Parts: sequence; structure tokens; C-alpha cells
Amino acid sequence: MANEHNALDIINDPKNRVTDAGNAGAGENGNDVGEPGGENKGVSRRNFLKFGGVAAAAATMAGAAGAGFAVGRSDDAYTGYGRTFQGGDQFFNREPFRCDVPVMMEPVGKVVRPEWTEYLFLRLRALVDIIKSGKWTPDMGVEALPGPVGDHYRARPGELEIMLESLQRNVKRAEAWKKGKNKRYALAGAYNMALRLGGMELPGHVQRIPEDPHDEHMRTGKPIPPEDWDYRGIWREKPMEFKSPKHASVLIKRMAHQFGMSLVGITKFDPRFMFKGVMRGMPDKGHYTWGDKVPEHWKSIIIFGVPMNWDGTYAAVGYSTSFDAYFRSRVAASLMERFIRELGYPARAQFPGSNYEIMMSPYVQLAGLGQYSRAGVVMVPELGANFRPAAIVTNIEFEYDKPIDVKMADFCKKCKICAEQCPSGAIPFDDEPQTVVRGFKRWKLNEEKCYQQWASGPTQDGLGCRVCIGVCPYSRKNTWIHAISREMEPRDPTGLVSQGLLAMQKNFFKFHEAEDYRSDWDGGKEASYHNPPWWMRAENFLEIEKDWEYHGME
Amino acid sequence: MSAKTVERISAIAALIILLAAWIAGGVRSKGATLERIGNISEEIVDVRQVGPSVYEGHRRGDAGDKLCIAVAEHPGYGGPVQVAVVMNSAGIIERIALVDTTDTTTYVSRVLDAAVLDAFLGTSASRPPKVDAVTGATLSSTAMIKAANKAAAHIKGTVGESGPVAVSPDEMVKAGLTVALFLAAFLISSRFFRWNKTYARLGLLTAATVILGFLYGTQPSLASLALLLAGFWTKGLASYTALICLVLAFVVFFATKKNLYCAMICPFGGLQEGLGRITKRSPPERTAWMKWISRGFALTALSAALYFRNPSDAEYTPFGMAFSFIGSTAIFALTVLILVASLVVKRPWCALLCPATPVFDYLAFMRNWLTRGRKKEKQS
Amino acid sequence: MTFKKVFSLAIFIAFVGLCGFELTNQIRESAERDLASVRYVRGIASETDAPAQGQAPSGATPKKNQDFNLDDILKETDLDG
Amino acid sequence: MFPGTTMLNYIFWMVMGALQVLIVMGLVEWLKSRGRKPVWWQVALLYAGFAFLCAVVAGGTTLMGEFETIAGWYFIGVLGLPVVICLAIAVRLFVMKKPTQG
Repeated sequence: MANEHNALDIINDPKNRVTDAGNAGAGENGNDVGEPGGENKGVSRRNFLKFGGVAAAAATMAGAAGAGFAVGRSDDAYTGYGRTFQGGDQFFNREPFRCDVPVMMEPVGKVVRPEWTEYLFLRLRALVDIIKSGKWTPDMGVEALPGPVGDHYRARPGELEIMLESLQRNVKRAEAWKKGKNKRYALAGAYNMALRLGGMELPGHVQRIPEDPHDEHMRTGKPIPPEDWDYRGIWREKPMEFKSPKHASVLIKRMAHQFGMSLVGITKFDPRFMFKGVMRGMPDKGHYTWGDKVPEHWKSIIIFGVPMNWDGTYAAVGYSTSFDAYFRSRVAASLMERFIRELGYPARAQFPGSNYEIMMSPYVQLAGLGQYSRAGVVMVPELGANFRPAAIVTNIEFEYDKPIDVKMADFCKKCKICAEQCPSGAIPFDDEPQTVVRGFKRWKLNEEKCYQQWASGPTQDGLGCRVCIGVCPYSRKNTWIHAISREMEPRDPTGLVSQGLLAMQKNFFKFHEAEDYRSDWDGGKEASYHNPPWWMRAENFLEIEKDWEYHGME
Repeated sequence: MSAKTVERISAIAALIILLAAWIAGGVRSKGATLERIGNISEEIVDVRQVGPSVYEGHRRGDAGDKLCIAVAEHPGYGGPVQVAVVMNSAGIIERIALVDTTDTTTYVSRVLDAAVLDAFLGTSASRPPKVDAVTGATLSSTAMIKAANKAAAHIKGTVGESGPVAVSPDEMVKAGLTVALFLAAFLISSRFFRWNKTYARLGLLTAATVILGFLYGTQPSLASLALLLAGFWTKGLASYTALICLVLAFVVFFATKKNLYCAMICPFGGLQEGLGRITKRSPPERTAWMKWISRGFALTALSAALYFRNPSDAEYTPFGMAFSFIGSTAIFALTVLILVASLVVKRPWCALLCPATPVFDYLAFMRNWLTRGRKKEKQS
Repeated sequence: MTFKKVFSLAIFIAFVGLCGFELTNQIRESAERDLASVRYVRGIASETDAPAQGQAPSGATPKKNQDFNLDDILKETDLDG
Repeated sequence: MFPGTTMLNYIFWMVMGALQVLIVMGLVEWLKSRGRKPVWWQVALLYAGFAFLCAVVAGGTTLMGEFETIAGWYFIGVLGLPVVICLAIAVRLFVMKKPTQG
């Protein structure tokens, strides 16, 4: 205590005082505190210190406010768009939270592998093909619908009607786009299409990144089994030996970052989550021939991914796209595939939009990247629900990552914001998961309803909505306040922190009514969660007059 | 014109205005309902009221085909949910409409998805079906179901206007505590109270703040007054505590000339005073015109509430926000401002804009006026 | 003018501003709600004669497809997820 | 504070540091001028309260920076209020109240 007094006396010593005054004066950048610092000849030392102190306090408060604002606005807060290449965006330390089985992946019944018809885009394509072939028309009803797709829909009464309605809405959406939306969403649409067609693939099986055996099959007409495809272009007689599985993991993860991936995890290939009747490269993608075979050399799976552009995602529906994330993760998949084969190992890319033999989200969880969520997408600590993965299947012996439990799924039980905000009511409200899906008890997104919103949204290609991803409390830019919650919440055994955070989320933040997100022709306001970024607002750059309102939350 | 005359004139005027608003509101709400019934379907024509919330019309083009329409409402999540039931001459419910609701659209649509109302279609009004509430939108769905049942009951003619709202034992406890608090206040203010009144008062105020404020988040406000005047309480409420509190406050005020509520019970007052005692400060300086403005506010709010028959219109007070974080952003700002300000001056809200002040002023003024009047009569 | 006078005046004005804002808002809303009418109608005969407002959410009650214009659908339905 | 600059940020934070010294010294002077002997832990508490208030304000403005303006104001209002109250109590105890010991 005595020492402290001395310390204060030393501080009060005149010669220190002069320097402080100097600093204060110099430091103010023209702020009012500078004045006393400058002209304190007349002012008594006491008064100078008192008023200077007050002014300094005011300046500090202002400075703190300014600094905070700058941090929030800063581009550095966009996780996945900065330090990615050095792995700097996988900043959350998962080690304290490793567990053996991901939440909601404890089987409660007989675990069955998914049929290929359970993947919406495969069954949608099959349905359209059936209609095209003329074997079936909608007025014939679900009973007459042939093939596995028919079985699928017969097992799920009412869903076929929703899907057919969605197909109708695709037409309405296209009309609306032609009528005027192509002006309002000109830049968003162009961005979307540039990444998709310019960046990823040329239509008609001409070329795609990464290469896809299905294209090869369509071009050559020959079936291409994985044993051929996955080993293509390997020139080494025998693969290069890794010093140890650990070395393999470390190297491959670094390379994933190097190829531009924010997050990467590696796990054992688990056939439970591989589709039955899907093998790209085989006729009809193997729907009718492949069955439930699993290639021998599919031993390990490397999962990596990036966030979608943040401002766009916050401006869902109309201004958001998945294709920027798809583009980046697909490029990385292509590079990683080649990198591994150069070392002499087989590799097969699993990549978005629909080039999979597997369901991605279970592997993301098994690889310890994230946890299952109410909306049916995986949430990761760094990015929340805003994570779009790709994967490589190979036979390298890795040191595998273990799953994590950071209580995200527990938060989902209470939060329900995505369900309240979902424009199509596709997300369930149950506190605890009620449905058993293929042997696992978890929340089940109603894909048909969800896709109907895709088809009705104010977008160019009717592919996506993303409101649930944008509004998720975990989908936030990386600023210090979110960092504090991110680190505190999973470590708090009492659950008080998450309660407090949820209370803030619900009381502080304002949300639309779910209907508001729908297109104007669909009974909505065409609102976006937040307003689009300046560079996506067509009226800022193009010769069009603005005949719409932005309803985004500020 | 002396200040007293001004006060008297304005007092009378206030009374007239409130009365006018109330009557106009009554007319308005009738008209609105009729118009809404008209909107249910263009099939139904020349609708007229045949009883309390029961209407009669006939199908377009066929005067013989009588249609019986009943409207009923039940408190939902965000206010009363109003449902209309159309019964044909065969006694079958052939139409049901959600006429009016202030509940959140998402909840409402979830309930409608679950075909809660459709369950009533085709059933006979005398035997309405058993419908379960929708999980996740319980309040809205229960309200709709209850309202629909009530409407059906209306048609049968057998319905207690008071509705099925049963007062839960929990509510009883609340009411009991409220009464107890007032008794304590009365005791402390009475001259039989031997001990230190200051501390007794503060103690009671603290207790009231904790119980009524932080525990129950219920506190009488202009809304409760509007509720009282508009007579909604006859239709049944979820909670009567605030109302009881208000009535007691008035009773005590008329019995003893003292406004015990503000002094010893009001939770928000307690909050302000508690903060004020941290930095022992004196009350703010309130000028005459401020007084009149605050009176104007109270009057406007009250008459609006009476006209629209919507008590929450009268609510510009920060009570809800302070204790249960309910209210708009403006109210939030107001609350924060008040709480910070009460560190600088004593009870800023009470002194400056709280509607309680004008209300009690008004009562006091009337009281004195009338009693003095009576005295005069006695003398002559 | 003492500090107290000024302060009292300031907060009073703030109070009036905020409360006035709130009050006008609420009155305006009720006035609007007054004009709003039937939200939703269901009838045995048909569902179509309900006033336009607030139709049931998408997917809940899909209409049977009147004209299933295949070509447009094949043109507009994007199958590449 | 100044995104994308190399120098200004460092200068800014250095100035901030310097200002903190001025604040503490001003506080001490104030206590003295009110005839109180400055006790180190009281000064520390008062300054801590002030620092916390600054943090709350910064948190709110961070949200505003993320285009969550309303949330930002609520943040400051709700989390700031208790801090202000605690500060008031501290001032009452350490400054207003007549010193009991020492």
C-alpha cells in the first residue's frame, strides 16, 4: 500500500507531468483535450489535472466507441476472407471439447444407409426425367409414379404435391425474373452466374472443376468404376510413404489451408453415411446397378470448406449465393485430388452442388469440425452455419480427428430463431428432436418445403434461400464480443452464459416475420435479413431507376 | 379567470372527453364487427345483430336460407384473437374465420397449418370437436380453439359472457399479497404505527418492488385504468393483480386523503428511489406547464384506449420494460434514461411525467370540490 | 438557472419526446388494425372465396397443378443444386 | 481504429495509454481536492469501473459496426446500466462519504 502511495507521488512528480501533458497534447489529434495540454501555463497544476482528466476520460470513451465501431466494420472480421492460407481462420481450439460420438449420432434404432432417392437433387432429376419420358404425368397421381422415386414419394404422403407445386413455382419465378427482378438483382445474379458457369463448369459435360467421372461417362459412354477413376494419372509405381499417420495429417491439413480452405478435418471413411445406389461414372450414376457396394480403397476422408460471402448471406434471399463458397471449395478439392495422386495415392473428390456419393454433414461432424443443428446444416465454431464443405476420399493412413461437443446443438434446442424465420416452415420447432432418421434421433428438415422456397425466391436460378444460415446466432463475423461468447459458452457448465446470450439474441436483435422473406408475387415483402452490401446494389452502378424498397434490418 | 376556474373547467372537459371517447368507441367496435362479418364471404348478406355477439343473415339470393353468425374472442399471445363461426339452418358449422388477431403471423400460420380451425367445419355447433393445442404456438392455438368454442356456444345461446378464463391459484396468491401490501401501507400510515415510519416505508417499498416488480412483473398503469373504465375485466382476464392493485389504491385514497400507492407500493417508484438513495439527491423542479403537459398525455392515452377498446394503447409507461423487458425501443430508451436520471434527481419519472400524478391530482381535486360543495350546502 | 433546473428541463423534454413517439405509434397502429379485416377463412364449400390476405404458407395447401406446362418447367428447373 | 493503416493504429493506442495516466492522476487530484486521502484500491476500483464502461460502449459500437445498430443500443443500455449504478455506489462510498479511517 505504502509503495503504491510512493508510486502515485512519483507519477505526480513535475518532470513526469510535463511529458504526460506533452503526450496528452500531442495525442489528441486536435481533440479538445489538447488545449489544456497546450496552454496550461495559466492553469494551476491541480485544475489542469482535474479538467485534463475529465477531458481524457471523454476522449477515452469516444476512442473506445470509435475503435469498437471500426472493429465491427473491419474487413478483418470476415472469417475466411483473410488469414485462411496460413490456417489462421481455424482459430478455435477444439482440443478441450473432443468427444467420441457426435451429439445426435448415437444410434437409437437400426442404422440404415440413405437411398439415393433421399437426396433431393437426384430424385428431382429422376422425377423430371420420368415426366420427360412421358411415362407419367402429374394428373396420374403418386400411386402411378414408377420407380424408386415413386416408392420414395409413396412413403411420404403429400410431399410429391409440394414438389410439383415447386416445379410450377420455378416457372413463376422465371417469369418474375424476366419481368423486372433481373434489374434489381442484376449484380447479385451476375456474381452468382460468374462463379457458377465461369468458375466451375461448362454445361453439357464439357468441363468441370474438379473433373467428374459422370461427365467422362457421358462423353465416352463407357462405365468408369472408382477403381479406375480414383487412380487416374498416378505415375509412381508405389505411393510415397509418410513418416507416420500424424505427419500425413499435418501435411494434408496445411495443404488444405494452402489451397484456400478455412477449415479442415480428417476422419475414417464411415460407410453408414454413403448413399445406396450412387456411383458417379457408372450408368445412371449407378442408381440401378451399383447397389450398396463400398470401394476397398475408400479408407479415409478429408473434409474442408469455406464460408459463403458474409454480406451476401446476411442479405438472403435475393442477394445471397452458395456458389462463391462452392467455387472455392471445388477448386481446393480439385487441387487436393491432384496433390494426393501426385504422391501416388488414389483420391476422389466429393463436391457441391450435387457431385457426391456421400452425405457431407455426418462426416463434417465426425471430423470434429462442427455439430448438427436444428436447420439440418452443420454449425462450426468459427463460421456458425455458414460453412460449405467439399471432401476427398482416399486410402492414406491418417491420424484421425475426434468429434467435438461445443454445446451448439444444445443451444439449438432453446433458440429456434431459424425455425421462426424460415419462410417455408420447413424447420421443425420441437425442443428435443422427435424424428428418427435412418436410426438416428435428430431434427428433420422438410426438404420439399425448403426447396419450394428455393423455387419461389427472388433469384436467377432458383437455387437457394439461406435465411436460416444468415439469421443463425452463430453465423457472425469474427469480432471480440463474439469471440468472448464463443469461448465462454461451451466452457460454462451452469448454462447461464448461453441463457444470457440467448436472452440478448432474442431481445436485442430484431427479425422479420418469416413471410416477409418471400417474393412479392408469393405474398411476401421480398425482405432480406440485412440490406445488401453496396457492391451488390444495382441502382448504385447501373442505369436503372430504383422501384423497390430495402426492408433489411439495420 | 382564476386558476381554480381553469382547473374546474378542464376537469369537467376531461370527464366529457373520456365519456365521448368511450361512447364513440362502442359504436365503432360494433360497426367494425359487422363489416368484418360481411368480409367473411360475399355469400352472407344483410347481417344484423340478434344478440350479444350473435348475428343473423341469409345466403345471397335465398332469403329463406338463414345463416347464424357468432363472433367470440379469447386472449391470445399478442392480444384478443377473434373468431367467427357461420352456422347454416341445419345447425352445421359451414364456415369459420379468424376475423382478427394481433398475434405474430408465423405462429398464426403454424396454427392454421395444423388445421386447428378446419376441425370445426362440418361439426354441429352443439357438439364442437375436441382440438389439441399446437406445440410451439400453444397460446395462439388455445386462444383460437377457445374462441371458436365460445362462438359455437354463443350460437347455442348458452354462454357466460365472462368466458371460461379460470383464475389460477397462483393468481390468488398474487392478489392476496397485493392486498397484504396495501394493508401494511395503511397500517404504517396510520397513527397507531409507533415505530420509525421512514424506515418502515422504505422497507415496505422494497418488499413491494421485489414482489410486484421483480417477482410478478405486474404493476397497475394507465392500461389497467383503461381496462377498468372500458369494463373489459368483466370478460375475464389472465391476471387481475394489477386491477386489484389499482382499485385498492383508489379506495385507500378516498378513505384516507393519502396516496399510499406511489409512496409505499409502486415498484418502479421503488426502483427510482432506491437508485436515488445511492446519491442522496432532491426531486427535480417541476413547473406548472410541465404539470399540464403530463395531464394532457394521460388524457390523450386514456381516451385513445377507450376509443379503440385497446388498453395497451394507453401504455406509454416504462413499467413493463423495467421489470420484464417488454416494450418498444423508444420505451427502452426512456427506461434507461429514467434509471440513469434517478441517480441525479429523486424519482424523475414520478415527478415529471408519470400518469399516476395527474390521475391522483384529478381524484383529489374532484374529491375536494365535491366535499366542499357538500359543506357549502350544509352551511346554507 | 441552476444545474437542477436545466437538468429537469432536459429530461422532461426527453421524456415527452419518447412518450409522445410511443403514444402516436400505438394510436396509429390501432387505427390501421381497425382497417385490417378478416385474416383467414375456411369453408366446407370452397376455400377460394376467402379475401386475398394471409393465405396459408407455402407447401401447406399446394394447389393441384392446373396446367402442367412441362417445357417451361424443364427449361426453368435447375437440376444442378 | 484506423483499418488498413500501419502507423495510425499504434499511435492511437499509445495516445490512449497516455490518456489513461492523465485520467488516473486527475482522479487522484479530484479525491485530494475533496479532502480525501487517495487509497490505491479505491482508485483502482473507480478506474476499473470506468474501463468496464468503456468496454461496454465499445461492444455496442462493435455491433453497430456489424450493421446491428438497434442491438448495439440495447447492448449499451442493458449492460451499461449496472456499471453506471456500481460506479455511482463507488463514488458515494469513496468520494461523498466522510472518510472513517485514515
